[in-house]
Amino acid sequence: MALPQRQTDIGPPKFDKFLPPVIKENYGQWKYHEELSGGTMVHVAESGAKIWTVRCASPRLLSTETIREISDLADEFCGGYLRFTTRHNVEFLVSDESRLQPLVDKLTTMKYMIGGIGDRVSNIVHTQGWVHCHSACTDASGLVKAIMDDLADYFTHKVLPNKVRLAVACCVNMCGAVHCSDIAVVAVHRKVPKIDHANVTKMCEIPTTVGSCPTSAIRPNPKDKTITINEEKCMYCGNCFTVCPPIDIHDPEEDGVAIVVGGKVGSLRTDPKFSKLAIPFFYNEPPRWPKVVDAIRNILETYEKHAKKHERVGEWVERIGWERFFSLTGIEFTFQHIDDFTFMRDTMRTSAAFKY
Amino acid sequence: MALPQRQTDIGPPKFDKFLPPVIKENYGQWKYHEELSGGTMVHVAESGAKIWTVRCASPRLLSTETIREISDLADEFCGGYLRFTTRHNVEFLVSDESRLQPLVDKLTTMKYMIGGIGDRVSNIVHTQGWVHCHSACTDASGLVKAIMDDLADYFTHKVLPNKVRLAVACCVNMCGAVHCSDIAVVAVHRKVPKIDHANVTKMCEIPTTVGSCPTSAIRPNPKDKTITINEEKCMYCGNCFTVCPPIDIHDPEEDGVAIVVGGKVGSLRTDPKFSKLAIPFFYNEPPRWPKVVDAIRNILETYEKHAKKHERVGEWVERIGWERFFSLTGIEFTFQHIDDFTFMRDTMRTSAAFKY
Amino acid sequence: MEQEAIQELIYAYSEKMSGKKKLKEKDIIKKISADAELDKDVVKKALRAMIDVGKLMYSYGGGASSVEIPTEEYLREKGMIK
Amino acid sequence: MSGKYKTPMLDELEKGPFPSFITEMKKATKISTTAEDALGQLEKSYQTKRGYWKHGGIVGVLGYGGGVIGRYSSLPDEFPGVAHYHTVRINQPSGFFYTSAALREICDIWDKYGSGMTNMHGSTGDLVLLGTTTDKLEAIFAEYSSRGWDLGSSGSAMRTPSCCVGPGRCEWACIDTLGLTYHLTQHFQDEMHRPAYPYKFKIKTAGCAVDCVAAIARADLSIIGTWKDDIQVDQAEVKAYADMGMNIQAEIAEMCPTECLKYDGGKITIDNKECTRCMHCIAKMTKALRPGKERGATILVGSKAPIVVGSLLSWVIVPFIKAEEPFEEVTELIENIIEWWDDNAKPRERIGELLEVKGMRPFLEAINVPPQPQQVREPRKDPFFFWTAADLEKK
Amino acid sequence: MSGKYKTPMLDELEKGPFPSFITEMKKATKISTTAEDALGQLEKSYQTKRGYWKHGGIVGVLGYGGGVIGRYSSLPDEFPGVAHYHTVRINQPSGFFYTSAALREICDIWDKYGSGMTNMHGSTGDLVLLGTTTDKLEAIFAEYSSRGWDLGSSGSAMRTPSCCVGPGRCEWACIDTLGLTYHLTQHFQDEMHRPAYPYKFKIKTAGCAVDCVAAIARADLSIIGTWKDDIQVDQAEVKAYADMGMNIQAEIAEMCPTECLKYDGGKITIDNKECTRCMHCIAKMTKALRPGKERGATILVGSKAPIVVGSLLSWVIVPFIKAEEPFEEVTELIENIIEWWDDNAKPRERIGELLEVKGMRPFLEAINVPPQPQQVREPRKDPFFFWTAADLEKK
Ligand code: SRM
Ligand code: SRM
Ligand code: SRM
Ligand code: SRM
Ligand code: SF4
Ligand code: SF4
Ligand code: SF4
Ligand code: SF4
Ligand code: SF4
Ligand code: SF4
Ligand code: SF4
Ligand code: SF4
Repeated sequence: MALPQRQTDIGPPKFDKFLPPVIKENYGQWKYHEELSGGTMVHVAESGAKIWTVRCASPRLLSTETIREISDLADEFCGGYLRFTTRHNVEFLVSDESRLQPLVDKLTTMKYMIGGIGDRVSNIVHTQGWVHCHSACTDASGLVKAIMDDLADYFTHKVLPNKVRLAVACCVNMCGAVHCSDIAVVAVHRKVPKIDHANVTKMCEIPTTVGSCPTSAIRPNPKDKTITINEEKCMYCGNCFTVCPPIDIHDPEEDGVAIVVGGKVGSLRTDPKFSKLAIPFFYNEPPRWPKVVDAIRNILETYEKHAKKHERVGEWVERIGWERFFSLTGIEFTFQHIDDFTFMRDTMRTSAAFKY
Repeated sequence: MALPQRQTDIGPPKFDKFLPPVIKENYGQWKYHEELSGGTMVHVAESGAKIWTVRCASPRLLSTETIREISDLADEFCGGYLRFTTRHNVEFLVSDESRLQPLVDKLTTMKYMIGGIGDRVSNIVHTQGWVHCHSACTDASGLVKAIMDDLADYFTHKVLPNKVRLAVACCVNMCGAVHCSDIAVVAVHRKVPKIDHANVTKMCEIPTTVGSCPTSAIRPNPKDKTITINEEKCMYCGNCFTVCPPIDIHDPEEDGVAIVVGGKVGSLRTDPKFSKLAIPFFYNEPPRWPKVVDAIRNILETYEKHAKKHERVGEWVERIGWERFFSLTGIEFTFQHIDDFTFMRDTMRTSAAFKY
Repeated sequence: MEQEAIQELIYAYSEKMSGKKKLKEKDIIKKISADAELDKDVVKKALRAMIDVGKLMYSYGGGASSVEIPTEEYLREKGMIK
Repeated sequence: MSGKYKTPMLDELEKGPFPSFITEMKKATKISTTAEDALGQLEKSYQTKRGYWKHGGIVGVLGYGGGVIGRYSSLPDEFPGVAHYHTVRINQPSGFFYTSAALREICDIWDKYGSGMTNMHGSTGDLVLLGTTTDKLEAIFAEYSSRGWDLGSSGSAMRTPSCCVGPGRCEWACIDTLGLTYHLTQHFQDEMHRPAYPYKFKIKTAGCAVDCVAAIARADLSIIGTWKDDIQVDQAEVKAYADMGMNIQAEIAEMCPTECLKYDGGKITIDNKECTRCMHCIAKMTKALRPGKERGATILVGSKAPIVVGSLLSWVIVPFIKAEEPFEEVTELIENIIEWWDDNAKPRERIGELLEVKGMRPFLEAINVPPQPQQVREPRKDPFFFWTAADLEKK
Repeated sequence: MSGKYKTPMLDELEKGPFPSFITEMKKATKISTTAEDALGQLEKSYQTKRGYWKHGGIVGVLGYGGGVIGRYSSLPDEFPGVAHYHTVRINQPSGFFYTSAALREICDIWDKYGSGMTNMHGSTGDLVLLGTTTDKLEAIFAEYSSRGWDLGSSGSAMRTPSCCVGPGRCEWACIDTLGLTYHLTQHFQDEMHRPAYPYKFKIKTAGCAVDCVAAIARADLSIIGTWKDDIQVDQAEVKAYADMGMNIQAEIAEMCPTECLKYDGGKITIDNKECTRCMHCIAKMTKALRPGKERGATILVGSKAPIVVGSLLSWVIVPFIKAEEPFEEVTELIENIIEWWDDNAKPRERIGELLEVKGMRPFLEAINVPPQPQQVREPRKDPFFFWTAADLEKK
């Protein structure tokens, strides 16, 4: 069968083709919104027109079968209109109030997880992990599933002091939001890569391999047509493995994940913040990483108990001080916590005032 | 005449030889103090014993004649006891209340400047300048005299929101407190040093000269037995001049001073802070640097007018934001203000929230 | 080893490095104690004795202190030579 | 459903309330053996605690340099279905709005040529089709592009721009995030599809400082809506919040970072010139408070992930710029910014990293933006600043 | 008084209320021609806007490597009186306490051999004698040392320690600053007078977090007094402050950085475990509030001026250590700290700079101090942390 005529540089379809009529009519004219439940809200326009949103959790990795199922639901209740959020949830856009409760009921019977709106845990931003990426040092989707199963109540109904944004990065490239999340997991290697010299000689371009190392830890060994790694300098980033697989960064017994906390993105109240290291390491324990799940719950519950209303995790920690964060959560403070990277000087305590 | 027998490594005389009896008796047993005036205070011990202090301004550069005069005053009113402060003021230590007012009266007739206690401007920490140092890029003592003459009222009686610590550094070595002062002056060069190659060859050790440059801007020129300076890298620090005077960093027409603000040392309320650049440059205008004096008064008066009680200059600026500091003081913001040094990333604004 | 012999080693080394590298006390002590297999404190004592009588002197330049062979001017000022 | 492989560990992940990606992969096995072998290899990863993917070589569609990520199994004999396992990035519609018809169209083509698995969406914003083979790429592209769907971007190129829902469904949008993102995506088609930059360049647009698209943290060029005039206050609604039991003093006034919002028990007053437009009060009292009317955008530059010298958040470059159709001013500014970066960056140097190396001055001079205190959180601390010959001439 | 030189610009600086250093220099002309030529050369500097001093070569007293700063005029023919213009540093008594007799003794010797000019005091703390010649140095040293005054320090050595007035006249002193400084000065005599370190090393001791000696900003090793238990509150005095018109709520409670101090209109209550001992409330209400009784010191390391990589403030190393006579624990800790620095630093590398290069871990391990959250303001941001073989063995 002949293929249709390809077109180039046409860009995406224009979004307005996909907007429900009520949005088209009230575009940019919204007046306020109201949260109706953990997963439903209504936006009201200057004109008085309304659009209801029902938000459902999504694993992000969706089969076409599920996408079709969602499409059918949109047809039945939303005139065919829906969207996804920047955190990968599905949002059904209801223009007819009488279809709202029936949609919610149907989603409930179909075991969709409704929630993520308001001061709650929403979906976890994450990326490929072992599902698709050569660089992965853990599996993102599995971790997300395990954590979200545990925190399901905080997604569907339980209320926190403010939104809590979780993220998982499956390696230090951090293809997501880990560097500025309330609580996040980042996978880390802990050992200098092992070199299979025979295969390096066979398979790798030496200059490219040398050039791939961000810390200049790799030097060429022209005599043996291979490379050597300066262990002092290597920070286990795995870049070399990307360009030269015989340099194996993976060590199943020593790879694992760290937990970082206290980041945020919005400028509300306080400036956006980077996440900081809370727990330097857990071994990978597939399929459900129980220690990681427990550690996150512990941090979340400590926050829930001690933070003021509207305080994000990072704002709470900065108010009480990191030394108190460690004592309240019972997390051990280690050498790994102390910044020895480029910006050590801005993280050390330069004050005689601190809590014990 | 034969010299007395030298002794080595005896260290200083033990301080307790110089403590007035009331201090010896109540050492470490002080209960509280009261400010009595801009330059007098009383400390009260658990025992009820009291010691009165009268603080006078000192130019720090004292002739032996003046030291003898001070000693005579101490004999007359203080049983011979006195001390100097960490900011170089003189403190007469009065143990007998009946001698307090007579001392104050006598100091007043002798034109001593009594003050510097409490929420005021105290003496300016400064160092050698043209009086003694080869590295000086301005004169410290002259600047101090000019500024303090202008701010005399703030030393003797006028009250500010909190203490205001001033400092002057006569070059970027900053042999004082400029890097953490409320308002301070630091002398800066602005041009790459001029090289007198013939004399470099004659007078300087090339390796030492090359090694003296903190930014590695100096390279040897072995052919002509001299050195060359990479203009891109030179930050006009003058270190090379120190080891090799034919590399002349001084340029009378382009040397001058910058004003920095907002530093503090104590841990009260907020962490100690570095001073930040307020005004990048004024030409040296001896003997009285009128523009510098005016600029400092402008900053001080703006602070006096807008800060809350107990706020130090840096605390006030951080509360209102630096953008507001510049608009309230009317100081122009220039490229020089933007950090392009090692720690640029921590000084840029990473937030969508700011004032216009 | 006699203190005098140690001092000769120290002096020879200082002379050798003169104009090449500014030696700190530590450099000399490290070098001589290694070469002659001596205890560092012994070398330090010998070195200090030399400094005390002006055989060697402390110098300062470019922000750092070092130990050097005294200049004639220094020896004259200290009354070591006429 | 019994698959080709035993997957006891993965099966564990079908339990529990959160929707299961394993269930999704299993559903896709009805479409393709790719999904089956993906499950098999993933089970092996779970068992052995390591991945088995190899870096992609060069795969793509004719004429384009991006939009497809090559991926190969390092165990092709064991899992032939994922010997090739490439990803296709389809450029999402701004704001991730779809109709059911559009989604079915996407699915139909993908079921025909691919694994039946997707990511809705990739972390940059693309609609990601997960798992196909090199020989299918041209067909996939022809099918999609003929129906109005183009590829997104990858590699050293302008990356697929994305944005928050903005005026589509948000009362705080100060700029038309959807329109601007569509405009920029169209404007930079060539730069997106033909990687000619030193490294990746990402643009994200948020309608206000709440930043629901993490523009300030995940984009080389962050566009954030804001306003210039006064916050609009509806005192009747203020009272309504108080009546509903909101502690306005504690929750709003005391949390206003500038102390410029005061509540006297009845009314809210705002000293607007001291307001930083941080959005806190507005976000928590949406019925009572609204952004001002004179609207535009703040342009920030430089955020990125931690490799190599630590993460960066974006830096304010232009505090306020008009951003209305046809978006000329913003587009020109962005072009200038990219031009400077493109002219000066080493390979694999993001603009934030380049700025740290070069300093702000040459950049601001090149894009013709004056220094402003809004660009810094605080001025420099050190006395080592530079002067140009021109500076010295100014007396 | 008519001097050897016309000094019209300097004469300007004799006007005005603040005591004049020019007047002081003129007074010294009665003692020496040095002062006269110093004035002459200074007038020239004011006229031409540049200095005329040359770097000191090697001057000092036999056996010592410091305590004298060599200085030469670069215009010796024009100003022969300052051809040599060396500075002698006399080690001040702790806390800058003197008797008139002691000061006269200092003056008598100085008038005999020097310029008649001093600095009371140098910025590190020494009593500085300003302006003498090489041939006078041995005599000056013999005269002073025979009377119990030793030289201070200069060069790559332990620098003269200094401290705040502390228990001598301050109700907040948590440690004996004067005693500890005297002890350390005596303990490090050899290291002070014989420069064997990589670079300068300064110690400053403050009795509390108010830090009236700028220890945290101007010392490689900062010792700051603190306490462990509860702030002592005298409620009657709290009431007295309120009666005197102090706004305790605004001035104290709202300025308490941890919000741990509460005022109910009558009494102050403090949640002491959340108190950071910042000293604000105590400093502003000295009659009502006092430091706790279990006292000791916080040890911080590393502050310095900006050359080369920007100023540093000191970093907390040991949050709390006992510091009482005979000061054994503190002395041993300081010795260990210096030993690590001395073993690892390059020439001209201060300990703060070395720590930035090496990181905290090797240092803390060497001095046997465990990692503690009190040492950091916040933990690291990046995911690039290191593991030792020993770390990996711990399961
Ligand atoms: C749908 C979505 C935008 C989109 O284009 O897809 C969205 C929509 C809304 N956000 Fe958001 N935000 C969305 C991602 C974000 C993000 C980005 C992210 O998480 O990566 C942030 C930044 C988080 C951060 O600061 O780290 C974000 C921080 C907020 C905040 C700030 C909370 C705070 O006080 O710090 C608000 C305001 C609030 O909750 O009071 C907000 C408020 C809202 C409102 C109420 C805006 C409005 O008036 O319509 C919207 C629905 C409420 C809700 O609770 O979810 N939204 N929101 C995104 C939904 C993600 C999801 O599925 O959960
Ligand atoms: C005498 C002296 C100590 C010495 O050993 O010489 C001293 C003595 C006192 N200081 Fe100080 N301070 C002295 C230098 C300092 C310094 C160091 C400096 O300036 O380089 C500081 C740190 C400044 C900074 O943070 O940048 C300093 C910051 C303070 C403060 C903190 C003010 C604040 O709120 O930030 C107080 C407490 C207060 O004023 O409430 C204080 C309070 C005091 C008290 C009230 C302490 C007491 O109870 O006796 C003493 C007299 C009051 C006064 O001067 O107002 N002293 N004081 C120093 C006098 C210097 C002078 O001549 O002016
Ligand atoms: C597919 C995606 C993850 C996902 O599951 O969603 C992804 C996947 C990869 N990213 Fe990414 N990045 C993706 C969004 C991001 C983001 C988030 C964003 O754009 O908002 C970031 C952080 C922000 C940033 O740009 O800094 C991100 C930062 C990186 C980096 C670090 C770049 C840096 O300068 O810091 C790398 C490493 C590199 O470029 O060599 C990287 C590299 C990669 C590679 C190509 C792996 C590599 O080393 O070559 C991954 C291919 C995985 C695979 O097999 O599918 N990816 N990457 C995201 C793109 C999908 C899309 O187009 O929508
Ligand atoms: C005399 C004194 C200034 C004064 O008038 O009080 C002084 C004078 C000099 N200092 Fe200093 N410093 C003096 C206290 C300081 C301080 C303050 C302090 O100790 O609290 C500092 C800042 C704190 C610090 O140590 O970082 C200081 C930081 C420097 C530096 C920068 C060192 C650094 O690592 O950042 C240099 C440059 C150098 O060492 O090469 C320096 C170098 C110098 C030299 C030796 C000039 C040079 O380049 O070789 C000056 C000799 C001037 C002269 O001709 O008299 N001086 N110097 C102070 C010592 C007197 C005393 O013993 O009491
Ligand atoms: S974070 Fe690492 S492992 Fe995960 S998708 Fe990105 S590059 Fe791959
Ligand atoms: S893991 Fe990273 S740091 Fe280590 S050698 Fe490889 S590329 Fe370099
Ligand atoms: S600051 Fe500079 S000029 Fe002033 S005394 Fe110190 S080294 Fe000399
Ligand atoms: S002035 Fe400083 S930076 Fe410039 S060449 Fe001389 S030593 Fe180097
Ligand atoms: S960033 Fe602002 S405009 Fe955009 S969705 Fe979030 S709150 Fe609305
Ligand atoms: S937007 Fe922020 S700064 Fe402005 S009034 Fe509201 S809370 Fe205050
Ligand atoms: S530092 Fe503390 S103890 Fe020392 S004088 Fe100042 S307030 Fe008193
Ligand atoms: S010392 Fe500081 S933190 Fe502690 S109660 Fe007083 S003001 Fe608050």
